[in-house]
Amino acid sequence: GTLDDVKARGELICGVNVGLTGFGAPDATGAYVGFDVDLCKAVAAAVLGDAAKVKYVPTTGETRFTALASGEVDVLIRNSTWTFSRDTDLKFDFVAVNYYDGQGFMVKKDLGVSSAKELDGATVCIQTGTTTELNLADFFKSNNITYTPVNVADDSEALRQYDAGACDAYTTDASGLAASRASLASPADHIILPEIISKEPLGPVVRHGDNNWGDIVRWTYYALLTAEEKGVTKANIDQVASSTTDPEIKRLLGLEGDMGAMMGLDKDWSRRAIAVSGNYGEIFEAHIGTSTPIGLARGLNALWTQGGLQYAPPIR
Amino acid sequence: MSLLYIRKDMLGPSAPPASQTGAIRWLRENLFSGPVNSILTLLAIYVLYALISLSWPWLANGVWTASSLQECRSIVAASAGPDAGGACWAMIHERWHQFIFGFYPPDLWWRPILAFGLLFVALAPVLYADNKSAMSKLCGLIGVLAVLCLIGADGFSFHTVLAIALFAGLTAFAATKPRALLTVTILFPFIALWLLWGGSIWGPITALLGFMVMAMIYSLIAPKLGPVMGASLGFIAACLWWLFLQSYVSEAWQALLPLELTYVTSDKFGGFLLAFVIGVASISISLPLGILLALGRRSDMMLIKTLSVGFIEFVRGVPLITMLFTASLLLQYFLPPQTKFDLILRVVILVTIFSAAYNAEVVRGGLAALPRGQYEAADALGLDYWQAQRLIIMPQALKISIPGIVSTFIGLFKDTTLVSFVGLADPLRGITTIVRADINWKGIYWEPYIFVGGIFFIVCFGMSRYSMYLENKLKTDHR
Amino acid sequence: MTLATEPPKANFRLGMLIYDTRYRSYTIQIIVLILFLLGVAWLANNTIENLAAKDKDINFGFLWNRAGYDIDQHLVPYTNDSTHFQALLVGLCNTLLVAVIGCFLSTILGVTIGVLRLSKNWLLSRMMTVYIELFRNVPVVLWIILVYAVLSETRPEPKDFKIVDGTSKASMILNDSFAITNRGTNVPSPLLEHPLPRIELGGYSLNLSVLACIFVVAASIWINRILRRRAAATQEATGIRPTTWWKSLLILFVPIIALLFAMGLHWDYPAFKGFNFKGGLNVAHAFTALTVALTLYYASVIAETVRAGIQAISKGQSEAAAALGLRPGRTMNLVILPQALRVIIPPLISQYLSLTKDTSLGLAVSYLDLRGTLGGITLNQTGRELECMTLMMLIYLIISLIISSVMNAYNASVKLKER
Amino acid sequence: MAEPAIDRSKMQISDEVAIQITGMNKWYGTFHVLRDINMTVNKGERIVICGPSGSGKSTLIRCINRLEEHQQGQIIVDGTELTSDLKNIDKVRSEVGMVFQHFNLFPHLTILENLTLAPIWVRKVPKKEAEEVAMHYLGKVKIPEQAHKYPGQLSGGQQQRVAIARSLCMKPRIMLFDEPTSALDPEMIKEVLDTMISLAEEGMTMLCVTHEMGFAQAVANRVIFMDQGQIVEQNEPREFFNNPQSERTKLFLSQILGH
Amino acid sequence: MAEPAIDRSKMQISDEVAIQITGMNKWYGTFHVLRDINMTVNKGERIVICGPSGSGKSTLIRCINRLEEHQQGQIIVDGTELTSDLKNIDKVRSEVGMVFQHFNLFPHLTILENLTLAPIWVRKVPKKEAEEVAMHYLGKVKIPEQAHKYPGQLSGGQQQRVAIARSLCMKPRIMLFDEPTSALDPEMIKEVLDTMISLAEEGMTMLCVTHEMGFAQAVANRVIFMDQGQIVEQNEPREFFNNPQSERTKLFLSQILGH
Ligand SMILES: Nc1ncnc2c1ncn2[C@@H]1O[C@H](COP(=O)(O)OP(=O)(O)OP(=O)(O)O)[C@@H](O)[C@H]1O
Ligand SMILES: Nc1ncnc2c1ncn2[C@@H]1O[C@H](COP(=O)(O)OP(=O)(O)OP(=O)(O)O)[C@@H](O)[C@H]1O
Ligand SMILES: [Mg+2]
Ligand SMILES: [Mg+2]
Repeated sequence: GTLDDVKARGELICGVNVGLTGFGAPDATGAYVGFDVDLCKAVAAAVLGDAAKVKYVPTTGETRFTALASGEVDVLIRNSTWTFSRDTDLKFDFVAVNYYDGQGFMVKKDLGVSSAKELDGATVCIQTGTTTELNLADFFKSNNITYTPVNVADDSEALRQYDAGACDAYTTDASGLAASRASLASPADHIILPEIISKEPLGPVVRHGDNNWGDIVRWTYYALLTAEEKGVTKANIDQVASSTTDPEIKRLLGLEGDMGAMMGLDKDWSRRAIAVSGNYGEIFEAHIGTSTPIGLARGLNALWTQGGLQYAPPIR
Repeated sequence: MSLLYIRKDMLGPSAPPASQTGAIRWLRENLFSGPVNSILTLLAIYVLYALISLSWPWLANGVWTASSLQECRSIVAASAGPDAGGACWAMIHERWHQFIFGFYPPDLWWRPILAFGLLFVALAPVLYADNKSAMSKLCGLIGVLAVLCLIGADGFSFHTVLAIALFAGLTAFAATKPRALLTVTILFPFIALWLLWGGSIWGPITALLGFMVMAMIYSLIAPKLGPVMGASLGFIAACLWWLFLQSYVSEAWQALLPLELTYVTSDKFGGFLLAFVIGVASISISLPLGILLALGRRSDMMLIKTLSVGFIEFVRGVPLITMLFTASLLLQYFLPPQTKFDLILRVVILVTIFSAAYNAEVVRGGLAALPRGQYEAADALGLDYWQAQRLIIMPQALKISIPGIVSTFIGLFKDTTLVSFVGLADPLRGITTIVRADINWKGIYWEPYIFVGGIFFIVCFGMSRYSMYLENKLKTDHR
Repeated sequence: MTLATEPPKANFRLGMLIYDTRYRSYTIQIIVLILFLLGVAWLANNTIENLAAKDKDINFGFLWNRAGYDIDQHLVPYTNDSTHFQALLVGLCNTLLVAVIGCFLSTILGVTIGVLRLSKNWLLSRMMTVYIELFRNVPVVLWIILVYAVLSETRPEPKDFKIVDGTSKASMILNDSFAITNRGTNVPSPLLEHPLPRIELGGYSLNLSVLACIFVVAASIWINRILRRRAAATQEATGIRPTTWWKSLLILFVPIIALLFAMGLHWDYPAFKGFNFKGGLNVAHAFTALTVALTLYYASVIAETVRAGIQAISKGQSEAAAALGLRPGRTMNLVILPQALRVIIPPLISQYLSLTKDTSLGLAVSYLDLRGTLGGITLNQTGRELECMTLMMLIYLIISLIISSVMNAYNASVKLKER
Repeated sequence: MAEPAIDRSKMQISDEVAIQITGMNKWYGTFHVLRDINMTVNKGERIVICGPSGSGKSTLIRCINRLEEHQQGQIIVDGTELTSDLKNIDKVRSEVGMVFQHFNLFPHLTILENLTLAPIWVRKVPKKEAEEVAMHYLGKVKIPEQAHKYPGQLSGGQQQRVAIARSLCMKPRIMLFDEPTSALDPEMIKEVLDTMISLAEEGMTMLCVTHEMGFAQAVANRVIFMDQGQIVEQNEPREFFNNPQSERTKLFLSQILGH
Repeated sequence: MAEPAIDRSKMQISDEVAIQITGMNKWYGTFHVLRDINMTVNKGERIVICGPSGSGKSTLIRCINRLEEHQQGQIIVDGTELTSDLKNIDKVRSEVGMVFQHFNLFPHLTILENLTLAPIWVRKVPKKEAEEVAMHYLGKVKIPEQAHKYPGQLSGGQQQRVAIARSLCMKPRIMLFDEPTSALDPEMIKEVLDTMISLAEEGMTMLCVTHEMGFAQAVANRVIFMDQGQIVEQNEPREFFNNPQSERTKLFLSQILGH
């Protein structure tokens, strides 16, 4: 299966975005950084023991699924929405949801609009090759209002168009909207409308049929989530490991039982994954959280214990 | 009437009347020779003025050092007033290396620089044939430039010394034995491969051995069974070598004598480095292919002609973008299950196929320009088809075709920007997207395009001038 | 014809397959054929295996499923409820639209620039040279992006057209009928008060008004040709050519204007309402940018072709004409152009071919042409790469073949007769 | 070449002046190509101009129908002075026919169309009439059967004869020839010279740049020798060839007749 | 041309047959270009072929080294029949040298390389030896000093002599010439003819298409006249010129000697 391939290769090939602020893009030195990228690193650490052994393959909206289907990448962690047809017809498995997103609208304040339903006749910038265009069509249709789509190739182009006023509203996933808003000259002049017109569960994707590999990616992600739940962080992981008495943490950190072996990994897999860039919350804060220029609130992505949707099944 | 007239003293030349010279006349003749012309001149001056006044303030307010777009904006606002626009060249200042080298590790930049320099040395024999002085001048110049680039890239180091020695040696060769440079031309693909990707030196060497196997088999078989059989059996043998033996041999030698450069994976390639790798690789592989296709298209054999024509017309009939999408979307369907290879390699293959069709047409033009007599003379001397092609026809046809090939290359080089559509980091859109994904530079728009466009212009303009120069030269010296 | 081939000699040897010119070519061709078929079989086999491994099939049925996405510019009726096939048609029309308009405009611009480049005006010819070099030597994608950016960056927003207290920040041009905003160009659209009825033909409806217009224009052109032929005949008989230009103008324009007037043509002017201009026709900038950039780029290429074509006609030709007393204008019409066109048109048609192919670069500004619909969103939504790509290549190929067969026909018809 | 039997009966020179050039100078940029040219050509004269390459022969005769502009002095053709007045230029050009070294036929037109083009568009002659005239002159140059072929299909000699016929169709009073035979194969030279001779026999005023000395001796009534943009010597042919006066002429003749 | 003093001592004709053509016919498409050609050439013969343009002279001699394929009849060159067997063709071509009207030297190679190319690649002679042979023949055609120039730098006459030397380097037993002098300026014709004469004096079997009648009279031992693809008349030169038998020959000779 894929696990053997990855091990044999000594490298995880991770499909990422060509460039999406906060989620995945190369920095000035060419190293990939971002929210999605850290999950790639965690998987690599879990499987290979070295977070650096990842090869990032930038994929466009058009090439991403083909890249995965053809085995060019082992896993696609590239803000892709989990939909029925992608799961079934395209023969993929979405193993988890690492970011609950939804499609929203951003408009300029001086447009005087406070709800998406007032957008009748508006021009809307929209990226092609994504689910957003389908959602948009559905939303306007169901509200019996009209719009003019302006198709743009990527986020930065959309932003430029929007900024120049080429469209009244920019629609994309709310996370993207927040990032874009942050980079505008005066973010305060723009508002993100309250309507979230779609469910956009974004998550890592693997090929259908290789269940073990799917499990590895899924549980690596859940390990990060559980770590947050249990307060295990990058900084305190070693200390917790030595002092904890909580059986669940013990299982999580491989101190008890041999969960790794059931997936073909060793005992320390999850500990390594967490050690790379910390737990889910830490990763979130580091790349897209409120302390970053992007400034996303946890919202739906808060832990279930804090009113969010992020809920990791028990590790046992 | 007597017809006789003799001029006793010959007149010397005298200066033309005043109305024939001077700046006023030049102006009158070139700019204001009539009402229509005068209007056109004024119109042109107005257009020039409008263009300059539109773009000058923006260029003049440019900021060269800043760490983010916001900073640029505030610097411009501080110096030129809140509404003034200004270019933010600081981004180029910070990210230029990604536009040039992509993600190639900075401490290894000397390798692409050296490879690029050697490219010109390899081209010298093709461009200048036997012109010793031109060749040595070119080699020397390239050497100096390469060394300067190296010093710029990582200071004065071991590589600089290496480069100085290498280029000095090559220049000396060019000056004394220009033919010897042909060896560099032949070896260049392997050298470049090794320099760019690194890894064990035995890889390229054993790959080269494959060609030697081919040559050996050819020379053994060709006299007995004819050149076609020789070539095909040689090719098969070489393929067998490459597929089954090469890796063992190269590993064995590597174990015996480890000689290697740090391995750099393809995904580190980007920017103009990527554009040149794709461009040069495709054009050099597609040229032989193109020659074969051109010969096929001119062949008397129906089937071969039909296949060649079909192939050429098919490839020329579809846009390059669809070929690139084929490379990234469809190739996996056509290859045996489980074969995987690098996207860059796939793109190079498809682009090669694409330019082969164009080169075929260029070469066909060159072949058609040769007088029939050349073929007949070769026949009458008893040369066989392949000998005639190799010794008589191709050297001449290719020489005629060089301008066309250069044009194809220019087109191809410009088209490498399209690889961004399949997710590669080309300088125009790929790197620009990446740079803009950085929160510091998000929102920057014109500067990268102007920068990249400028480099494209310089390279392409240079090449097109060169091909024009060649065309003129060929016009005069080909009979 | 008597290509009397001798019967093969009785003592046929195997060596003859290689050494006898007659058999050798067959031998080679058969080997090539076998290799070719093997290659094809190998590819086909791989494809089948791969499809099986991915649990896929080749099936074009998806073309009749609901597309579900919107396309802002559609020349044929389309909504997001239409099928993927309909989307394909929309894309094809969009491709052809840019191609046709691009070819037309770039020819006009290119010819102008090519001629101006040969002008005696130093400044002008230099400027044209700069233009040509600038455009030729930079990737066309860059021009597409830049034109797009210029349009959306430098033009005012629609709301600047809103009239507040009797004034507005931006104003429409050409007597308040055109508005170029940063999101599109609003142009008046023609409306008919008494249009002719439509004829329904099994799903498609035929617009009689358009048909009538086409018919009238065609008839005018035909009559004009008769007029010109008459003039030529008069010239043959008397030596003097009657002036025809004003008659031509009348014949060409009066009937169509009359028809449109009769059908009650009026313009639906765009006007600012709500967020945007309402009424009229909104031409998206993706279209404008692609068309303009391709036009500018190919104009530079065509200009070179034109210049080369005119310069290819030796100076001797114009001198000979001058020596015969022909004026420069006549010389151009009767001697230079007919010859230059033969040189110019073949490369010109290949430029058209490249332009048509380059419309696929609309990708850079997300213009929804054939590649954007069939090869873009449809492919992405359905995951049917093999089918979509094959279909798309096939369509492009057909377009190309049509264009190049036109070229070959032209070449054959104008070939100079020689010994 | 043996001296052909030539009918000199019609070759009479009238006293009327056909071309009058006085003090003419011409420069290409700063290069002084024609220097102080003075020359009078009477109606019916047959003048051969010779001289080394680059001496300005072509330029001189091209000035006469204003294919080149002169900068000083006067050129009067058939009573019309050549200035930049377009009307005068048109008038002169319709009086003066010119035959070029490289024929310069229009390759996209048939022979007949080549011949009728100028009469129809310049002289406004009805097509039918123009064609009759054209056939007449084609007959004169002995290739009426080629009327519907294209120039590319004819041999060089035939093409040059068509070029002569084309000029004649405009019924010029003066004919200029610029090395009409130098681009031809030896076998074809004769047919072109024959045509020119027959033209001379009919009394046409002719200025001919040529190195065919046989032709000069047989037909010309005056030979002009040019060097360095100047007329160095002129004389009637027999004298010119047998008894050249200036050193340059002697040198030139020795070279040209030597081989 | 004055009859040159020619040494006929070696010009002996042996009884061996060099070329034997029987009942040969050739068509281009449906155009019957060679009709029933029968001809025997013995070793040492020097045959001149003449005839009007388009009569098939070039085609005939091009058939002899299979630059053109014949469709009926037999051609036997030096005992080898020309069929589509490549080996036979190669054999014949290495026995038969050919000189073209337009020289067809290889412009990208120096003179020496032009001469050594075929010996090295076809005859597999070592380079050094090939160069010696080449210099020998270059000396023979009297331009050894040009060995390192390129063809473009030589005059037409010199080029044609190089072309002859190039053929000779393959040591052919038979030489074919297709109008070797007709693309040359008159001054250069003589030097090429001289070379050919010296070749004849050494006893080379030669077939030569030419209209140089002086050469024919001086060197040929037989003149063949062709018209419309057929051999119309053949005879020894003196008889042929002074006493042609057929009407066509007479007509042709009157044209060609007339001017
Ligand atoms: N358009 C031009 N511009 C500049 N110099 C020119 C031009 N045309 C001709 N010349 C120069 O003028 C001189 C006279 O040229 P012209 O053609 O009249 O000589 P020619 O006597 O006819 O020579 P030839 O026998 O070679 O035809 C030559 O030196 C030539 O180089
Ligand atoms: N490749 C060809 N295809 C068709 N017809 C041809 C071809 N080559 C020659 N011909 C025709 O065959 C006839 C004989 O040609 P060939 O060249 O042998 O004549 P020739 O006697 O050598 O004439 P010339 O003196 O003009 O060289 C001519 O009518 C010519 O038009
Ligand atoms: Mg001249
Ligand atoms: Mg011939």
